[in-house]
This record gives sequence, C-alpha cells and structure tokens, in this order.
Amino acid sequence: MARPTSAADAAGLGKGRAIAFVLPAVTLIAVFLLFPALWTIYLGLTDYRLTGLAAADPQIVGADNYTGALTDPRFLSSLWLTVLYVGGSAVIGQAGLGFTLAWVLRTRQGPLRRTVEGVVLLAWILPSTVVGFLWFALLDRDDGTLNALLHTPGFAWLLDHPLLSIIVFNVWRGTAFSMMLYSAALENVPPSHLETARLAGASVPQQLRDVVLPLIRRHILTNLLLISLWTFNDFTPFVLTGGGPEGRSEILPVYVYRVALRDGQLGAGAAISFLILLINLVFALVYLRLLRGRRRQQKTAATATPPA
Amino acid sequence: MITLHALTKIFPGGVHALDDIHLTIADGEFFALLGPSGCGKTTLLRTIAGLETPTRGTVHIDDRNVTDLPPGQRDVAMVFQDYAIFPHMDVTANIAYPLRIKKIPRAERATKAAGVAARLSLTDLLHRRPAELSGGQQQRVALARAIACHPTAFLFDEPLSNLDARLRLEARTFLKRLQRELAVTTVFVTHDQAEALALADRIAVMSDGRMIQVATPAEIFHRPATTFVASFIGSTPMNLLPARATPAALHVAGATLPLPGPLHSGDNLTYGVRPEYMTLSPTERPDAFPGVISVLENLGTHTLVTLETPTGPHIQLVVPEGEEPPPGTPASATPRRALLYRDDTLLTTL
Amino acid sequence: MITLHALTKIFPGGVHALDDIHLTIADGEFFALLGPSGCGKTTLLRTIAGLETPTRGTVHIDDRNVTDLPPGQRDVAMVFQDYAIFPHMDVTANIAYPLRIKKIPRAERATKAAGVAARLSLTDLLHRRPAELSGGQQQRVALARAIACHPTAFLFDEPLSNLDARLRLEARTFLKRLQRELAVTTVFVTHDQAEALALADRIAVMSDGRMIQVATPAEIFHRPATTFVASFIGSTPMNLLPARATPAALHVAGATLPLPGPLHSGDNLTYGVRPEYMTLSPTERPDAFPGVISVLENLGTHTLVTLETPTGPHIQLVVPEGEEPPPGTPASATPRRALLYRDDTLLTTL
Amino acid sequence: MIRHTVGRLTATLFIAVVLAFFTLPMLWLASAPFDDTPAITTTIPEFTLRNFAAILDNPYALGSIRNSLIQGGGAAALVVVLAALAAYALSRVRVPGRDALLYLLLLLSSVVTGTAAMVPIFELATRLDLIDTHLGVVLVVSGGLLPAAIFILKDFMDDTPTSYEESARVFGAGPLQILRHIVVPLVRPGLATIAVWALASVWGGFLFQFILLRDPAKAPGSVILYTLYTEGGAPKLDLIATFSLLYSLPVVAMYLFVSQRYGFRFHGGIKR
Amino acid sequence: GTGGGSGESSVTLTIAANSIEGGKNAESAQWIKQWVIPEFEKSHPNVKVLFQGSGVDDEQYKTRIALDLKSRTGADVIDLDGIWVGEFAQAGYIKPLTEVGGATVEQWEGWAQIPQAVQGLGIFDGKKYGLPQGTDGRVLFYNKTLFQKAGLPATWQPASWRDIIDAGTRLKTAGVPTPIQLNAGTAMGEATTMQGLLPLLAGAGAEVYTGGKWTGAAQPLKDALGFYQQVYGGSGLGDPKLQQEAKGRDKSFAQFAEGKIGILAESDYFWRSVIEPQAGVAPMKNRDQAVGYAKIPAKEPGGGIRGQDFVSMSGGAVRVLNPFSKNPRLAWDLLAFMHSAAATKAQLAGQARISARTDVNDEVLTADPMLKYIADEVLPITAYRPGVAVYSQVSTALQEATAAVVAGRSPDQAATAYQSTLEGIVGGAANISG
Ligand SMILES: Nc1ncnc2c1ncn2[C@@H]1O[C@H](COP(=O)(O)OP(=O)(O)OP(=O)(O)O)[C@@H](O)[C@H]1O
Ligand SMILES: Nc1ncnc2c1ncn2[C@@H]1O[C@H](COP(=O)(O)OP(=O)(O)OP(=O)(O)O)[C@@H](O)[C@H]1O
Ligand SMILES: [Mg+2]
Ligand SMILES: [Mg+2]
Repeated sequence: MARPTSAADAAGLGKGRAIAFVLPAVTLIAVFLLFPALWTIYLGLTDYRLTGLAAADPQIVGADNYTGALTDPRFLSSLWLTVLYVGGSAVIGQAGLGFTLAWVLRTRQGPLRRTVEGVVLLAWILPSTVVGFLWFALLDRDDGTLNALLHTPGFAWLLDHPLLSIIVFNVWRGTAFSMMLYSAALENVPPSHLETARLAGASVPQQLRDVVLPLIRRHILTNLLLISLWTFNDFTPFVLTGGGPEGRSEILPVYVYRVALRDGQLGAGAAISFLILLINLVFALVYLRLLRGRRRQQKTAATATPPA
Repeated sequence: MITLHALTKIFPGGVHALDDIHLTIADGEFFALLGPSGCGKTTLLRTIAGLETPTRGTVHIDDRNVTDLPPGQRDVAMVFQDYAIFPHMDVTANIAYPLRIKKIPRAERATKAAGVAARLSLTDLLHRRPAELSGGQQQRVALARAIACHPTAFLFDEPLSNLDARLRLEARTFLKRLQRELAVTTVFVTHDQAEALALADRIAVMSDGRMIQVATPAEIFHRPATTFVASFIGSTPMNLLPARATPAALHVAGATLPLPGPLHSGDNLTYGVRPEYMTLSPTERPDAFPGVISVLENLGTHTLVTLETPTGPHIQLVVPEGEEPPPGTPASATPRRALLYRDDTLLTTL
Repeated sequence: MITLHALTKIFPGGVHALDDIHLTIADGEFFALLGPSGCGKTTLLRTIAGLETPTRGTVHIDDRNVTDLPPGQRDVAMVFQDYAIFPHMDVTANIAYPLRIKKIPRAERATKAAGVAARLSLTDLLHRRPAELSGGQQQRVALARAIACHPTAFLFDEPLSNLDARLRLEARTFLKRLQRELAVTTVFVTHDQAEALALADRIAVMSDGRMIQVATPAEIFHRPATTFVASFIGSTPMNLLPARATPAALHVAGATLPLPGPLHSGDNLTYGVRPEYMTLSPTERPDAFPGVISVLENLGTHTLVTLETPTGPHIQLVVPEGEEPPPGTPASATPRRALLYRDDTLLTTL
Repeated sequence: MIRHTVGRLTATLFIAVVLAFFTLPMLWLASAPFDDTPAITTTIPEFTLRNFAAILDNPYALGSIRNSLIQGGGAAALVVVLAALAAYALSRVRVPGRDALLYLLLLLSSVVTGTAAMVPIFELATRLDLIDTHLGVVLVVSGGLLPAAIFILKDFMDDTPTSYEESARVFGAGPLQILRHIVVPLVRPGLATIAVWALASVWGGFLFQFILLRDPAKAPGSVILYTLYTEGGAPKLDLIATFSLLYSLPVVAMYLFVSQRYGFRFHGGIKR
Repeated sequence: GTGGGSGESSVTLTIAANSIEGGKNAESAQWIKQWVIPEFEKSHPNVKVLFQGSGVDDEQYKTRIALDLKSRTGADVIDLDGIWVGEFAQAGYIKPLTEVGGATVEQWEGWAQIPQAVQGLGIFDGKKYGLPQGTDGRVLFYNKTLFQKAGLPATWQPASWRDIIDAGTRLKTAGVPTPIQLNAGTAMGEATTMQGLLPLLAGAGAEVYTGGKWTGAAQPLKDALGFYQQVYGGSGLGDPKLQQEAKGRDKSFAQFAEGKIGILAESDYFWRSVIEPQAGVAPMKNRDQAVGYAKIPAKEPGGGIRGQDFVSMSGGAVRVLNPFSKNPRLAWDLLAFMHSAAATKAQLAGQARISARTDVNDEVLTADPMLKYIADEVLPITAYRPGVAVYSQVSTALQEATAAVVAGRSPDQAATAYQSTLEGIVGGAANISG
C-alpha cells in the first residue's frame, strides 16, 4: 500500500531546497507579521497613544496596561461575553451546524446540495461591510424582515438579545468553513465502518460517537483551533450592534477597537491584543486536552487499512 | 433461509444494479456470488443486509419479510471487504461492539468476546489495536465480530481479497471449516472463481445485475451455461475459439473435429476447451490445434503453454512440468474434453 | 545488468530492512523478488531506483556506480504497486510525462506516446482520465509510461496485486510477452508465488531483509532450500510435518517411511510433501499417512482434500475431480515425492 | 421503514430551514439596489435602475472595484504561491517543533490583524516606502493571512500520497517540477479554497487599506463603501445598496468560477 | 505627500481633507478640485496642487492623519476637526502657524474677519494652530404641524427645561409617538455629547472642562442627567430603544421627517443636509413651512453658563499646516488662499452655510433665515469643547452616563459612576472639580 505520507521526503527536496521553499513565506511573515507583532507586544508595555502628550513621549509602564485591563470590569465582562460568543457561535454554532450540514449533505448529490453549499459559502465570502446592512434589514425593529415573518412588529432583537443576535449572525457568517472542512473529513470515513455500526443496530448518535468522531478527531481539532482564533478576533459584529447596548455585545475585538482607536490608547490596546493571544493559547490547550491522544489514534487510523 | 423475490435495484443514475433476481438460499448453505467487477454482487449483499432499499421485490429471512426493516433489525452480520474494524477500539471492544449496542452488560460482553476470540485463536491479541495486527488477524477479528452477535446469516463481501496469496489460501480453508461448524447460512461475494469453487455449496454467477447460472461448483465448472460463465471459471482461462460447422465436421483454429450432432452452417458457434483438458504433441494431427509455442508460464507442478495458431487465436494449455517444449517450437494441442456453444449458450459437451 | 554489493538498509527506527545483500541480475533477465509482507522487497527495489539511500553497500547499473546518483539520473523506470498514475492528467499526458521531463518537443511526445499506447492497446483510451479507467487499463498505462522512457531497467512493485483474479492472469501473460519483446532487465516484486513462478527467469526468496534462496523457478519449486521457502512456494501450501528418525525408519504423522540415509535420532527433522505429490487411497498402508477426510475444496479440475491425522497435523492433498471421498471418510495418503529438512535446511529429496 | 422515512423527512426539513436561514438576510441585496427609495430594511422595490446610474457617476466606484481586484487578487496569488511552497516543504521535510511553531505564528497573526498593530505596520510601510502602493497593501495583508494558509494547506499536502511524487522523481523531475506538475494539481481544491478565502478576507478589509493608501483612486471598494455617507454619518442608501451589490458580484463570480473549475472543496476531486 | 516637485522649478503641494467626490462632503472635495487648485495654480505657475480625499468616519480620518504626521509625512495643508487641535499639538504633530508659515501669517487680512470665538477653534494654549473653516450651532428643531395638533404655538421658544417637558407632554397627549428626541447613549457616539449632554450641562451652568479641571459628579451634571431621566424615565416622552440602536440617529432623522418626532436637538447640519428638501438624506419637501427652530434654554432663565438664558454648543473644522512640509511658506500661501473671501464664497457656491468669515456670512446668510438665526442669535451664546487628548474618553464616559439613565438608573448613581470613570481617565480626583 501507499507508504507513510508526509514523513517521507518523496520529492527529494533535501534540507537546502526545503529552506529555499519556505524562505519567501518566512521572510514575508518575519517582516510583515513577526516584526510588527513583537513591536505591538512591546507597545503593550507603554502608555503609548496616537495623539496627545503620550504620543510625543511614551513611557514604559510595565505591566500596568495588563493589570489595568484585568481589573477593568468592562474588560472582564467583555472577556466573558467573548467566551460566550466564541463558545456559542464558533464551537457550538459554526462547528455544530457545519458538521450537521456536512453530515446531512454527505449522502446527497445534485442541485440541492450545490444550492445549499453555494448559499452557505456566499454568506462566508460577502464583504463584511455589506453583511452588516443585510443583517440590519433582517433584524430591524420596525420593518425588519424577521419581525415581518414572525409577526412580532417592534421586537428589538439587537437591543434585547444583542449577544444572541451576534452569535446567530456569526453562525450565519462562518459556518461555511466548518462545513467544507467536515465534508472533507467525512469523505475519509469509510462507509463500511458506518454500515457495520448500522448493522449492529446503532442509532445515528451512536454511529457518530463510536465511528465518526474518533476518526475525524484531527479535523475537529484543526477546525476548532482556526474558527476559535478567527472568532476571537472577529470585528464584524461591531457593525451590527456597535458593542451595545450598554456593552452587552462588546466582545474583545470591539473592546480593543474602542480602547485603541476611539480612545486612542494604543498601548493598552496592544496589551489587550496580547491577552487575547494568551487566551487563545489556553483555548488551544483545552482542545488538545479534550481531544487528547489524537496523535496515537491518528496513527492507528492511518495504518489501519490492511495490506493489499 | 433467505428468499429473494423479484428483487430489482435501480440506482438514481439509471443503473440496473439488480434486475429481477429470484433466489432461495437454504439454511446453513454456503452460497457464493461470483461475477466480474460491477455486476451487482455487493448491491445484492447490501440489499439483503438492508443497507440498500430495493426498487422492487422483497427479501425474506427465515419467512420474515424484512424488506422494510432497518439493517439493525434483520439479525444478519456482514463482513466488509476492508473489514471495517474500528481503529480506535482494541480487539475486545471491536468484537463486543454489536453486544454493546444491544446493551448487554459490560462483564458479559467481555466474556462473550473472549469466548469467540478463543475460537478464532485471537486470545493473545485481545488488547491490541487494529494497527498492530496483520491482515490475516484483522480478518479474523472482523469474523469474530460477525460471529459474536449470533446472527441468522453471514454476509461476506470479498473478505479475502485484501490478503496476500499465501494467507488467502489458509484463510479459505479456515473459513470453510468455521462455516461447517457454526452451520449458519452464508452468502459470500467474490470475483475469484477459485475461491468460489473451493468454498461454496452453490455458486451464482452474475453479470449486469442478473443471475446467469446458479449451480453447484462441479456443475458450474463442467457445464458452464454460457460462454460468459465459461470464461469466468477455471484457474486458467478457458480457450473460447470461434468454430465453423460444415455438414461433415467442425472447424476450429486449424483443427478438424467430429460433429456432435446436426448443426447449421450459419450457426454462431464457439468451441470451449480448458487448458487442463488438452494434450500437447510435437506432431501435427488433423484433430489437434497446430501452432508455435510462444510463452511458457511455470505453474509449479505444471506449465501453462501459449500456442500461437496460424489462424490467429492464442490457445493456452497446461502440461506437466518438464514436458514443455522451448518457445518457438511448433507443436499441436489435442482437446480431450470440450464444450460447444451456440449463440454463447451451452449446446453440448464434447 | 544490475549489481548489488553488500547492500544494507537500516531505517531510523532500527529496522534492518535490507541486510548485506549481494546480487547480480543479468542483462535482459526477468528477476522476481518474492517474500512475505515486510521482508524488504519494496525497500530493495526503491534502493535500486534511488528512492532510498543505502546505509552501506553499492548499486551498479551497467557497470556504473549509481549509489549516490539521484533517481532521475539512473535511467530506470519504476511501476508502483498503486500505479501512481497522475490522476489529473489524461492517458497521453501520463505516458508522455517522462518525455516532458526530458524536454522533448510536444509534438514528438504525443507521437511517441501514441506509439507506445498502440503497442499496449491503449489507443482508444488516450484522452481518458485515470478515474475513467479500469484497474487493468490503469496498469497498462503505468507500464506504457515506464516503457516510454526507454530505460535500462524496469522495476515493478507488485504491479498485479490490485487486479482481480481474472484480469491478473491475463495481465501476467501479457507482461511476460512484453518483457520478452523488449528484452529489458526487469526486477519484479511480488508476494504471490504463482506469479513469480509463472513469470521469472530467476527468483529471489527474501525474508527479514535477507535473500534465502536465489534460483530458477523450477529449482525453487522442487528444491526449496529451507522450510520457509518450501512453505512459501506452491499454489497449495506444502505439508510440513515433524519427523522422527529411528535407526530403521522415518516416522511422520503415523506413517513409517524408509530412511534416506544415516540420520541421528536427535535431529530436528521436517518432512515436506506437496499436496500434488500424494495419492489418496481408502485403505491403510504403513508408508501412508492415515486420517479422516475433514474439508473438501474444489479447485476446478482437482479437489483439495484435508486429512486430519490421529497424531494431530492436518495434511492436505490434491485429488483429481470426482475421486474425492465425502468428509468424514477415513483414508490414507501416500507421498510420491518429498523433501527432508534438518534444522529447517534442505537435507535431501526423497 | 417508518424510522427511515422520518429520518429522511427531518433531514429535508433541516435543509429547508438552513436554506431559509442563509438566504433570508440576502434578500436586501436583491431588493434595495433596485428600489427607488431604498431603506435599511427589505421591501418590495419600486423598480428602478436609477441607482446604478448614480453609482456609475461616482468617480471612484468602478475604479475601486478594480483596485479591490488588484489587491485581493495580488494577495490571493501571493498567499497561494508562498503558502503552497512553504506548506509543501514543511509537509515533506521534518523540522522539530514544526506544528507548535506554525500555531504560534497563527496566534501572532491575530495580533497583527488587530487594531493595535496599526502603528508598527504603518511605520514599517513608511520605512519600506510602501505607502500609497497596491504592493504595500498586498504585502501587509498577505503577512497576516500566510500562517493560516500554510496551516490549512499543510493538512492537504500531508494527505496526498507520495508515490506520485516518487514516480515523477524516478523519471527525473526536479522538486519544482514535481510541485508544479504533480502536487499543485492534486491539492488544487485546497489552493482554490485558500485563494477564495484570501480574496474574501482582503475584499472586506478596511483599516489597513485605508491607512496605507492615500490616493482615493487607489482605494479598494471597502474604503469607497465607507465614503458613501453624509457629513453627519448617515448612509446614502441608494448608493450603498447598489455599490454593495456591484462590489459583491466579483467575489461571487470568482467563487462560481473556482467552484466550477476546481470543485472548491477540501480534498474534492482527488481520486485515490 | 510633500512631493519635491517633478521639474526643477516646480513644486507640489497636497491638501488633505475628509471629503471625497461622489461621497462624504462631496461639495468640499469638488470645491478644492475645481476651484481652489485651478485658481491657485493660475497665480502660482510653478506649483502643482494635489488633493488627497478621504471621506470616511472622523475617527478613521484622524488616525490616518495622525499616523502620517507621526512619521513626518503627509499633506501640506490638512483639515482637522477643531477638537483635535490640542491633542495634535501636544503630540508635536502640528506647530503654531507662525512657526511654520513664517511672519506673513500674522499679517493675513482674514484674521480681522474671523470672530474671536470662532478663531478659538484653531487656538491651543493661546497659540494659533489653524484657520477655522466655519462653525455651527445647536438648536431645538420642532415640527410645527405636530405642534399645531397639540395646540402649541407655531413660533415656540421655551424659556426653561420645564417648558420643553411641558411641550413634550402636550405632544404625547396629542398622540405623537416620540415627542422629544434627545440623543443619548453610546450608540449615538459624539452626537450624544454634542447635541445632548453638553448643551444641558451648559444650561445647568457648567462646562465640562474649565480652568484645567474637569467637571465631576457635581449638581449641574446631576441636573443634566435628571433631564434625561425626565425624557426617558418612563414618561414616554422619548424612545429609549432608539438611543441604543446602532443606526438610531439615522432613524431619528427619518422619523422626524415622517412626522413622528416633535422636538429634536441638532446642529444646523440637520437643516442643511438632513431635511433639506432636495438633497437631504431624509428630505422634507415642506421644510421651510413645517419645521421651526428655537434656542436651547438654560435650566432656568439665567441659569446657564456665563449667566445666560440660552445656550448652545459649536464645533467646526480647521485647516492646519504640516510642520514637516517641504515648502511651508508656499503651503501657507495656499492655506490663506483657501480662506480668502473669494474662496470661501466659492466653497459655499450659493448654499447657505456659516463660514468663519463675517464678510462672507453677511453676504451669504441672507438667503437662509435659519442659518442667519444661528449666526446672529446662537453663535454669540455658544461654547466649544476642550481640545485635549483625553476629551474623547471623557465624552465616552458622559455617553455612558446618559445610557445608564436611559436604562433606568438614577441620575445620582450615573453621576457617581461617571466620577469614578473620570478619575481613571484624567489621573485622579485632583483634576476634577465639583
Ligand atoms: N450508490 C450507487 N449509485 C449509483 N450506482 C451505483 C451505486 N453503487 C453501485 N452502483 C453501480 O451498480 C453496479 C453494481 O455495483 P456493485 O457495487 O454491486 O458491483 P460489484 O459486483 O460489487 O462490483 P465489484 O466487484 O467491483 O465490487 C455498478 O455498475 C455500479 O457502478
Ligand atoms: N520509511 C520507513 N521507516 C521505517 N521503517 C520502514 C520504512 N519503510 C519500510 N520500513 C520497514 O522496513 C521493512 C521492509 O519494508 P518493505 O516495504 O520493503 O517490505 P515489503 O517486502 O515491500 O512488504 P510488502 O509486501 O508489505 O509491501 C518493514 O519492516 C517496514 O516496516
Ligand atoms: Mg463489490
Ligand atoms: Mg512492498
């Protein structure tokens, strides 16, 4: 059978050429990502502002920005909102709906499948500024399409359920990626494994638990890592609610925007960005722990095909 | 007992994967489905298992109409071509999986799994993961899992095709013995005629969703009903040669053979002779196929000789080892037993 | 000509995939590498191709030391077990790929590809994609691609193992004829002994990275050097029975056989006899193995009979069709030709 | 059978609900541009094409879409090429700590795409003389997109069987040839995904494009969309609705083209 | 930015403004491109003038300009909101005009035409940093049709906050859905501060920043918040939800135009650009007949800042010189030219709008009684915001305080919370008065 992939240097690249292949990307990343990122992290240690006296002569304030943020009730509530937002819209919403769609569409072909996939993808690729208008039209208090459909005139979705609104919005916005990734992953689940479970009388949840999830662990991990990271840094809900009312939808990217751009406190903004990075790291470690042993199982899955 | 009545399966694309199949498989019978790739073997098996819904027709298992039952309620076990052993479960968990779904207590499951495993000499492997098993061992785990749930029927889809040649032979004997002992009705899909001949009580040869011939191995081997079956059966392919009838004789590839009975000269005749049923001689004879030896293939105790006839067709025959002339030698082959087909349907044995 | 000198390959994990291999393959020879899974066949082939770097030893092709050359400069063509036909190119582009790398003009490439394709009856498929080809057709495309670059040697890694039983036989004959015509040195990896016997001029039987025996097919079949080789060769597995020598006779599974020469009673002896070289008789004889018929497997013109001997071992033998007693019958099997091994090494033929 | 039917029915219902959920918000884009008096809500339009005439009068509208194409296409191309090269090398050659390093870069990319990195990036662009150039925008956004692109592409490359490459190698193909002839076509759906993703990311991006570019004739659509407001910040809906539609069309067209051509699915089209 | 010029003798000057053709502030962009540049190039044959338009959110424009100036690049003549002058000066991004433009600055004829108060827009720490372009004033707009329905006079001028509430109550009784629209909350942003809280604070007798100290939770603030409570605290006079919506301000405009709002506090921008009969975003065909305007009263007569009966707030843009300009003298010439009477008139292009120059105002504003009213009645009593960097944060804190009241908290609670936020922003209670 096919040799172990990825481990082998099949194309005879060799270290030298491998470095040459990686170099352009690494250079670009070093210059336009690493360097500004480190600079930003440094800014986080100062009281730097875009204008005013602090712009002319920024002072090193050490961890003040960090302690400031961590003692700011708005930051903490914002953090909590973000955790809810990421958990609700990315982990449960996008990953859940994306998986369900991939699962349901798995056995279907033809125009229906193409239509559903096309519409879901469209929501993903539309420019975010445009998307804001679309959702206003949907959720507007007075003449919103949703209120018209549900016969609930005057119901202020964005004001009364701001967090829920942006969660649903983000599910709409980002499900496409998870759907595509899981569709691909499901294609790698041998149908015979599922059918074995069905023959044994397993229900759909049992099939998922016993057969599908163990086999696509690695894809689940990749997906969760990426969508959490993206959702953590997603600024789009700002166009819907502006963080309000009363900060009830002020997730961290919006908080950073307010601190860094509206209030001009770039130093504090940089510190919070770095805090977001650390929180993401924690998320990643949690995922790794939850999906622990994926390496071993992955290896197992890869070599499980019997020799020809 | 499995009874199929007027079973038809048309796939969305319009493919007639099964076309009006009528079949009864007796209790405890070892029944083989044989046919080329794409003829509908797997579809038939899957329809019995309930993994495909038939377009028309019914499936009965032990007098129970199961056509509309979901697979889990049909009480059959299937072994897939790729074994479908769950890579994340160890051998015990794999074998006990059907029992787990049936909500049998954990302790009892382990005991039962161990019992079945012992029977298949898997006891030492109970805690291994599938990745740590050889192909043959994996196959036995798949079998054990099928046995563990005590089904009324086994459905095997080419379970041996992934094994290497050596292991395959051993597994074949093993499977046969196991089925004898358990006496469970078994439907076995293969496209290897040798496997079907060696294992089955009866064989159905399929082509394009239809059953061409259903018979015992010996019958199938000796009296293949059509040239299709004839070409499919035998460890070396049967020579199928175009024949021409004159009022006096049968003319086949340069040989003049006696007529088996009255034949029309316009008939579309095919003369079939197995490589094993021919004798090679260095001299030319009128009732032998003349030609030049072109390729020799060692079959161990025998050699497969390819003879290029002046009229075109290649003829293959088996000669005992040591008796093969070198390539390039002129030689002739005399048929001992043969079959005559008219319009690809068996007319008579010769 | 390919010469391997002291070739050793140790994988990072410490696996000795090749262990001090010395071998010379003559010009135009069809050489088969035979052995169980994991014995190092693919590694050897890949080392010749330059896809693996040997830990020690050298590879010469036509007196040129190629040990340190990259694969592209060795002038060999390899057909991979999974064919490795590029799925995104049509048949023409696949066949012409080596020529494209050699920067041959597009028009010339197409002509050459068409020529090779014609030779392999692929002309009608030139514009198909691999996904639209059957397994047999894919294999021919892989061959055509290898032929198109006119190499000094072909390296084939189990090219037939993905084909179904029927196609495999046809492909075998075809391959043999092709190699004859092109007369290019060919190394052919297989774990199917029948394939090796049928095709090769010489066979190397490998085990654990070493060459156990290198010889012609007939030699390997009739005088397997060790019990390992014996067990590996033959379309039905050789019966290998523990034997005990007394000063007067050889005692094997209930039979008392004449001594081939002076033997020590303490020797670790194995008696090997092929199923084909035994005669079944209903009566008991002292020089025959007694037992009860347990399993019958139809081999077409013959039947494989398994005999359970009272002392334990199962003995298999082949009887002509129609002569097999029903299971349960007592019978005895008389060996006609046999081999005697001491410490698993061939002592003498009997 | 009953269970089966119920299951099928539930699935169909689910699909219908999902379709509705995903299309409902898009209605505005279908109605407002054609409405004589577009509102921020969806209404049955009083049909007119006047808004299109109005947007064509805007001196920057059409040019900005071209600029978006240059910047988005440039970034997509750059990201795809560099990420493919890097992902391939990383997938095939062992580098200790490779996965952790990739993930670290991925995390850092989130810092750089945030508001706070504005000053460093602007200073950098000024020093490198990239202000007011398309190239500057392309380089800056590519830097932020590359880690995720490599992360995703590496997964694809890991999954392609190596025997194709070895086969090409035996025929004498060099690494770049192998990448071009074999690997790229095999992971084409992945590359297409990355390309569309990169394009869509750049397409909607505002802040960096705005601070890096000076000449409004170089501004992309996302920036021009922001100018269609009054001095008091009220949206000129006739222009915005129409421009939104025009501005979305290229992305949709690109998606349709890519999906037609390459399947636009992870792993799709690779027959193994 | 400051190009060295393409030929030996030719130099390039660049103008940056937050306006763009076909988009935001298009008239201003058009004026620069079609009048200023050709006219100036005519008189300066070796000078090429370029225009760098933006036309985006003020915050984003500010960011871009700040970044440019920080890296010592950028246009030669730059538009700034007057409120940014202080923070830009503190950051060293801009310098007093005389330092950049040289001695000729003081001799400019225009200074005499710009009222002292308006000049204040460009002044920081007593130094002139920019030339003001114009200003505005805030008043109460009211719908005469609705007033008539409620039996209120067609010419209405409240004398105290009480009068406003009374009118609102009458309107409510007459079935007007939203009698009073007083911007509140954070979603409205700076509109809340400028149209709402600061005029009220002024009406209660306090300024947000005086004598180096910020106004904390003192009585005037509590009074102002108390007025919010009267409007939004269950009286039904205002629509609290509207204040929270991200597009609430736009909707309030539309609602006023549709006759759903009785009284609305806004700047003259509302008159000029929102309900303007032809080109407004929420046009009212009968604006001149149906819409009245009144000065914002102090809490009680005489209770406003400086003992005034009426109050207002003003803002306005200025133009500054880039201190890093390669041709500062020439840039000053351009700047002065852009603020000449001819240029100013050309900019107005017949439209009525309050410019910085009295001579132009006298000539132009006769066309529009409303703007004349602002110039004559409102500007003399108006006040400006403090131009220091932390103002934007203070403004946000004020918006939050109003939001808290709208959401139902008491003015005292909101004021206390504001006080503690303010302490965090301005560096302790020492910088806070009251
Ligand atoms: N899900 C499906 N949709 C459409 N056609 C199908 C489907 N499954 C099978 N077919 C078609 O039905 C026919 C029978 O397929 P089936 O899998 O039963 O063949 P088979 O005899 O098992 O072949 P093989 O030996 O290759 O496994 C084939 O032509 C196949 O292409
Ligand atoms: N890249 C590798 N790294 C480590 N060990 C390897 C590698 N490739 C092969 N091996 C080991 O080397 C030994 C020989 O492998 P090889 O692939 O040559 O066997 P083979 O004879 O071709 O077997 P098969 O018939 O299964 O193809 C095996 O034990 C295998 O596990
Ligand atoms: Mg099948
Ligand atoms: Mg191998």
